[in-house]
Amino acid sequence: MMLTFVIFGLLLSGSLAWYTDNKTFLGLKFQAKWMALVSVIAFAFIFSFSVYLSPLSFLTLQTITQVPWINSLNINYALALDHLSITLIILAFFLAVICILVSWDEIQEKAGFYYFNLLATFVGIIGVFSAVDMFLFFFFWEVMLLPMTAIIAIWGHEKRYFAAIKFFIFTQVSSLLMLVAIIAMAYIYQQQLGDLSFSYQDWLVLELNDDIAQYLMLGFFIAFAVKLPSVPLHSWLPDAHTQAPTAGSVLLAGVLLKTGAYGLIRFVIELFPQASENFAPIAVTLGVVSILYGAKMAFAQSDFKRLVAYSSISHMGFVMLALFSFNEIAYQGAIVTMVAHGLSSAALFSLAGMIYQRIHSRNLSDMGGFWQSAPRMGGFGLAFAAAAFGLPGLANFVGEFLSLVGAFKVFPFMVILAAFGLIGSAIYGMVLFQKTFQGSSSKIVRDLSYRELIISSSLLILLVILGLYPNFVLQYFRGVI
Amino acid sequence: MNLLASLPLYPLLSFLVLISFGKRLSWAVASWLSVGAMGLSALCSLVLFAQLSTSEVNVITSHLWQWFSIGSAKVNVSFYLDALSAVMILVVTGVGFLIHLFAAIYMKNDENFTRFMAYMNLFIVAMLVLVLADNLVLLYLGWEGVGLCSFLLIGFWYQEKSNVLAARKAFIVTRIGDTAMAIGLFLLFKSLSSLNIVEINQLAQTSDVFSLSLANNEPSDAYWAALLLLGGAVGKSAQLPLQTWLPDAMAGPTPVSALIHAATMVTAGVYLIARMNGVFIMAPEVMTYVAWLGVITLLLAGVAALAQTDIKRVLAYSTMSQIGYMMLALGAGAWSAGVFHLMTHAFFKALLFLTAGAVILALHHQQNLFKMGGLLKKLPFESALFFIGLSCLVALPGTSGFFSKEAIIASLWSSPTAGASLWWCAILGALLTSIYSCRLFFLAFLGDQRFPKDLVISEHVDTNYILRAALVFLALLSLFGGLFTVDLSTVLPVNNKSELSPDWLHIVAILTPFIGIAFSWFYFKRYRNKGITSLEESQSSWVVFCRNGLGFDVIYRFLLVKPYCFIAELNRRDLFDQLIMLSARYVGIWRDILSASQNGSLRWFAATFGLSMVGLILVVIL
Amino acid sequence: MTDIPLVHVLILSSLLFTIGFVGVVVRKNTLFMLMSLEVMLNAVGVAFIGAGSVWQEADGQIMFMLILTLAAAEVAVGLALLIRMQRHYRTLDIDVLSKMKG
Amino acid sequence: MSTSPEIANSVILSTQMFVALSPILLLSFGVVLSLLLIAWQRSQKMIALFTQFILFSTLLLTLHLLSGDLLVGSGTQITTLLRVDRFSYLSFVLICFSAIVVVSLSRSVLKSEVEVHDEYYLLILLVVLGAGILVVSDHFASLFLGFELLSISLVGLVGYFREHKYAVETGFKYLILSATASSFMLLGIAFIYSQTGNLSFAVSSNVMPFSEQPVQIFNSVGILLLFSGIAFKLSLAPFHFWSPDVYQGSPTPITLLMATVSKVAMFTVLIKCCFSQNYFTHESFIEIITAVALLSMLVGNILALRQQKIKRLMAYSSIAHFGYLLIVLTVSSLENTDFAWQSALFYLFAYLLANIAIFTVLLISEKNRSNVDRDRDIHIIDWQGMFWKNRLSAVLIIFSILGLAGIPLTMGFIGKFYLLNQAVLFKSWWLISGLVIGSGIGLAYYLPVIFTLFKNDRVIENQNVDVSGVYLVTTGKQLFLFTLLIVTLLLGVFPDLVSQFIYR
Repeated sequence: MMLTFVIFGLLLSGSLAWYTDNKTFLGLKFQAKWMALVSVIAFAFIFSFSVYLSPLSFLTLQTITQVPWINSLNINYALALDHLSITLIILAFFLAVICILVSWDEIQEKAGFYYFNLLATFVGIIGVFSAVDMFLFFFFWEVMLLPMTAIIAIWGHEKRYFAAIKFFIFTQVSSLLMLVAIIAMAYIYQQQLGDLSFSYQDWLVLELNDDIAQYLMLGFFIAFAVKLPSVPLHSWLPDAHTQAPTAGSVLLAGVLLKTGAYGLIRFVIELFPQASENFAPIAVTLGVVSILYGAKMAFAQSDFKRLVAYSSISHMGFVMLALFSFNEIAYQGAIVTMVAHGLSSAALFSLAGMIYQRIHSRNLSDMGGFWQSAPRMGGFGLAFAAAAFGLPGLANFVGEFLSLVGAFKVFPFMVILAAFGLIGSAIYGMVLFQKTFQGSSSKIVRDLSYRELIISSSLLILLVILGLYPNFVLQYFRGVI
Repeated sequence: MNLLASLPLYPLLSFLVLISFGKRLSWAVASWLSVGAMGLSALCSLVLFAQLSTSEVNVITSHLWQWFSIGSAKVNVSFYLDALSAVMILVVTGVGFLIHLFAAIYMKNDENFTRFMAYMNLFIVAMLVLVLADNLVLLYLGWEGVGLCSFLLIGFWYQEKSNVLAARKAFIVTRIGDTAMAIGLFLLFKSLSSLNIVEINQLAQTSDVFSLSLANNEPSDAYWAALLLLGGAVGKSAQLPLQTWLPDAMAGPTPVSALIHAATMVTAGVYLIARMNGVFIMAPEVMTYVAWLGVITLLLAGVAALAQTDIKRVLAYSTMSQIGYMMLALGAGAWSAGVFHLMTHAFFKALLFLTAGAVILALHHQQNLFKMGGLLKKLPFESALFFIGLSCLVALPGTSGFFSKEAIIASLWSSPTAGASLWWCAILGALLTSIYSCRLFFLAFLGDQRFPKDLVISEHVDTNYILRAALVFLALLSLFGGLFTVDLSTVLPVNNKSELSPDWLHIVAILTPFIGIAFSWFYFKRYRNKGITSLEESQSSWVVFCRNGLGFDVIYRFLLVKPYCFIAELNRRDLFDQLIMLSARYVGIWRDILSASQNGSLRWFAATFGLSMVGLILVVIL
Repeated sequence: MTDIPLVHVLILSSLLFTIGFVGVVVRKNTLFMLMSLEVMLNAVGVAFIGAGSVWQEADGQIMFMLILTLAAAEVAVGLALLIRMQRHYRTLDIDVLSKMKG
Repeated sequence: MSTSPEIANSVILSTQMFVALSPILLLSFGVVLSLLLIAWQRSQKMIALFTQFILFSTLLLTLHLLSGDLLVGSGTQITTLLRVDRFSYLSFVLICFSAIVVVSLSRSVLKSEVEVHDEYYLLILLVVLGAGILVVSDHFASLFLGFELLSISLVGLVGYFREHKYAVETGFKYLILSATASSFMLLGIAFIYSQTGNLSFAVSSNVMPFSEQPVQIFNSVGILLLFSGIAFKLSLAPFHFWSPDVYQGSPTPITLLMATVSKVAMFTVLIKCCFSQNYFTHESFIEIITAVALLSMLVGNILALRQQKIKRLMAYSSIAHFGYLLIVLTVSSLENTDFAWQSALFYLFAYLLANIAIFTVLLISEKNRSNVDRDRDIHIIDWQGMFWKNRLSAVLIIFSILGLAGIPLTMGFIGKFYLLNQAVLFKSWWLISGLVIGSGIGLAYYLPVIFTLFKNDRVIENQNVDVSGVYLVTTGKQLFLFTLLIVTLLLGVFPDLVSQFIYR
């Protein structure tokens, strides 16, 4: 019930923010950003407290709500939580705050509608992380897209329409495949146990014969591999990230990519263990290819955000590799990598936004020597770049290390290849940092304002904490696989 | 929170203060803070060392918190102090303290002084973590940390493009080694399911999975693990084939070169191998590789040092070759000798670098040997110190360098993993060392002065007594540091001192430096003679070849850097993306065709009606 | 008397139909197109009559009646349009009526 | 003299039949009345109101019948010609509804003309009547009658405004092509008749007196010709060429009429025919259907790419949509026909609402065109920045287009979901892949329309483009749009509201 309250509350406050933007009621002038910020923080607290206080142990999926929705097809509105979804939802909330702070000054026109979209996207994301009725899941999966596309298309940069359409078509086509797989599963359930069911927990009991399972698994896998994204289905991502406004990029990199990973864990691997085990070699190969290819492409870019986008591809490759090597160490690595990448890429994108606000360019060749005039920004830039190339002591290292150690037991050769990604990441990290902050100082830029300082330092602190004491996330993921 | 844990704490705190307050701190505050923190930890390390040497316990540990756990194996943030790491912390904090002292004055006028000191402190923290780590992951943390600091300090004057590139090169080249090391960690964990150093060293002896090769033709896990760790060591300690970054690293301020690229960080590789001796003993082949790697580096670096014109680059190459000695010792199984040389080398190389720094400062940032000369009169104090340093370097009897180097050379002849050939190479190396040291000394201090007569020597260094004190202390250390030897038998396997090595070996070894000196006394006559007011460095292709580090850079540029950039450039527009866009374009073509068919002519429409009708009928009938 | 199998009738009607259709396609003059339409419809009529006579049912003839009415209606509308076209474009060439495309 | 009892008892039209047929009868009665009305007094307002009244009462009557349990089960046979069952009346409801909308929209269009237009309304009534006959027809004769009634009155309507620059062209295209199509269909019927000797949809028990080789061929060719005739009306590829031109050329309400009434009726009769004749048992027929469906999905979507004129865009997208709809014809057994019907009706409803919404807004913006260029077609760019000026219509358009694209929150998604269910159930993977690819391509022209709404106002380069006045909407229209929006969203989130009504 609480979750439903949060979902609809967020939606409501979003529309309220839209409605009350720049209106004055009883003397005080409302602004959408304040409305959004306050409501997000409030709901974040509500959510975390209610989870914290709830008697349920979330080691396994705990159904929170279940009400019939479409009876003719036996579709329910069913939400459930476990540690995985809780972790990701909390991450989403944190990044929501970051997003709002990031777009504080950046978004001036149509602010109300903007924040509405932002919150709507979060509603969709929370839904995706908590829905256990597959129809509902798909519903949220798509609902999440619409406002995101709007954000890219309305507040994006020069090639925003192209990017938005590309983003949407990629996701839509792949998710239609998933929809087909979902329906097929429902009918298989009907064949085996009599009546139609879209409930995830019901499906877990199904026994599928291999080749059918293989195809269905593929249906899901493609949808999530597009979202993850994994080479060769990644090419929507650089455009979308580059063209989106800062908050949009933060959102995309920080949370939306995680929905892909979440889907892989929850649906592909848990619904089709056998099939995904057979599929593992291919998936792992894809992961490794993504790691190396992403690193290489990142090095080749001259656009700050594009570079970071490709680095995300490289990082999510680690997740893919870890997930499909099926052991607990790697699984934990994947979890940490997801969270860590959520933070680090968010940090880098917000940094890109700050720079863009100052020099109105994303091109690395327009940058250089900013350290001279903005030492604080430089320091944070260094820290975030270091996080990106997996410096020990920061979160990403733990994730990547665990993933690789775990995967090494299963696919030693693949891991050795993947390890070259560490070199690649060092290279692009260096390029990113040095081209931006070192070299002869071309222009004078303002150093971080207090708002920006809050954003960066909160992100950095989290990265360090997670890097030096990852247990505060990992403790929930012992003995899951 | 015991003493051990507090050791890296002081520099960390001072780092945090410096970095967060930055330029708002005055020079006095900043330098007091940083140097004071260093002094504190130096004191702590002395106390710890005393505890260790006096009391019966030969290990001190302190467990801070559990970092994370790999399956069942715990990875803790906890420190482990034994004789080996004790020596290292002595070197790191002691030499570090002196160098901080020096740097505080040396860098006084730099606008980013606080940032510099902050980095130096951070480096000390990372280095201490590296040395004290009780497991390989924590060691890796320190390992990467020192790498980052060295990157930051090399590129400290980031305005010049060349410094930036040098920093990037240093980081990436070492990162290659680190990656090998990381894979080694994975392998170790896979076969021993632990990453704790002590456990590994014990398990390595016992577990058969690790030491014995599965099929007798293919090498065992121990072999691979040792090789991969060696990769890491090679990267950090600038040995072949990853040595190319060190000479460029001289772009950093001189104290940095003294601290990081001579005394401490570059010897981390040696420390790693000594630390993981359990693994290496299980893989004798790799030990032989280590020995050969060391000796080849030693010779090549010696040759390269002969042709350098920049005083700091000479020292850089000599560092390389000295580390080569250490590697040689480790490979030969003379563990304690290697570590001993590590210590003494830290002393005298720090001295050499600092003195060089003083000289450079005095000559207003003139680093070219051929623009110096005759400094003996101008800077007698520096000359004396430099002479001491060089005499340690060439191992004149009585100096600390003498003891350590002799110990190494003596152990070679009868070592199972080394042998006579390596002994000869070592001797040759010693000869080279003495020759380039003489060349250096003649060029810099003897002869006639080749810098403009009216150039006023800046008294900046001479007048400052703190500086002098630091330098003198270092000089004393490097002179007599060879006398107090640390007993590493508790940690490192004792190499069975075989008496059957003939006596003439010692005589040859002792005589070699003098031969070198005598040779260069005559060969480099024109360098030391008066009256030559300008010297041209020889431009013969051989000399240039040696000066440019024997062409390794060129090879790598064409083998690795160029291809990578080429591929990256080639595929800048993402092949996969283009494929997908191609399909979109294909649809576009179809769209044009079809919309051309919508030409609005009624008769055409009717015709299509009939045609498609016919087509469908055909489909049905056939 | 010789008995004609149904197939022949059907083939005949299809031939007539084809002729009519070809007429619609190839003639440029609108009037002739309308005529060809008539031909097509009557061809269909032939088929119906034949089939009806085979089955000994009235349905075939009834359908033919309906077809005739349809033909009449279509021609009526067609001619009306034709007059309008004559007024508007001063020609009966159907190809002028291809303004909309794309 | 005494008549024999059976003659006395045998009635042509029993009460139950009468009740079942009453909506159609009411409608035809209405037609006659309106003729009389015209004869009595020519007044546009009156005739318009009367038409509305007739349509409304028909609609209500139909709904009443539906809510009663007269129509449950297999429905009631009325003579051999007609057969009334639940599904046909459900689609009749859709038809009446859209007809009402069309009539109310036409008011504004006709007001601009000078003379009185009673025949216009009369023709619309006739179209609806034809559609009604089509949906209840159970016999080729009635099919034919309804078909012709529909098309000929439509011919009258498409070229209605003589002065419009495309009037003649549109009229001729529609006349000639539909005549051709109907004659093809007739030939098909003739062939079928010649083989089965039975003109009713019900499966013929007749056995061929003579079984020759070509027989089967004639039969299947007949079916094919019949199908082609209907496919023409549904503008399925490859019989789609006429539709964009006719859409563009005819007055907007009439375009809406064509897009909704005639298509719904046609599709209903197609389903009825196929299901009652079990065509889906023919292997070749299924193949043809699949081929045509695939072709329509691809051709329709591809043609719509980069299309700037909204009407043509809608025409092309409708091609694709009826391609999707054909999926329901591939059901493999009679048991599943109910579900097929449900899916088809739901999808049609969604399609219909989306079309109504878009055409309404289109009409509004047409009305506000500056008088300089009355006949200029509305391009997408004319809607630029609508979201910031007239939120309601913009949001409505957005959701309609999302519905056409089959994105959740809209009925279109549920409809597509049903279709996918069908396709998966009968493992027609070709159609599934066609649907996926088709909707993929579709997004490439649906999204730009939406983005255009969000764009900022464009600087007007040529003066005769007048954007300023575009968004004056009367409150009545506002209300109508609002209800449309609510319905679309509500049924998009709670489809049960409809599907339960369909099932009962």
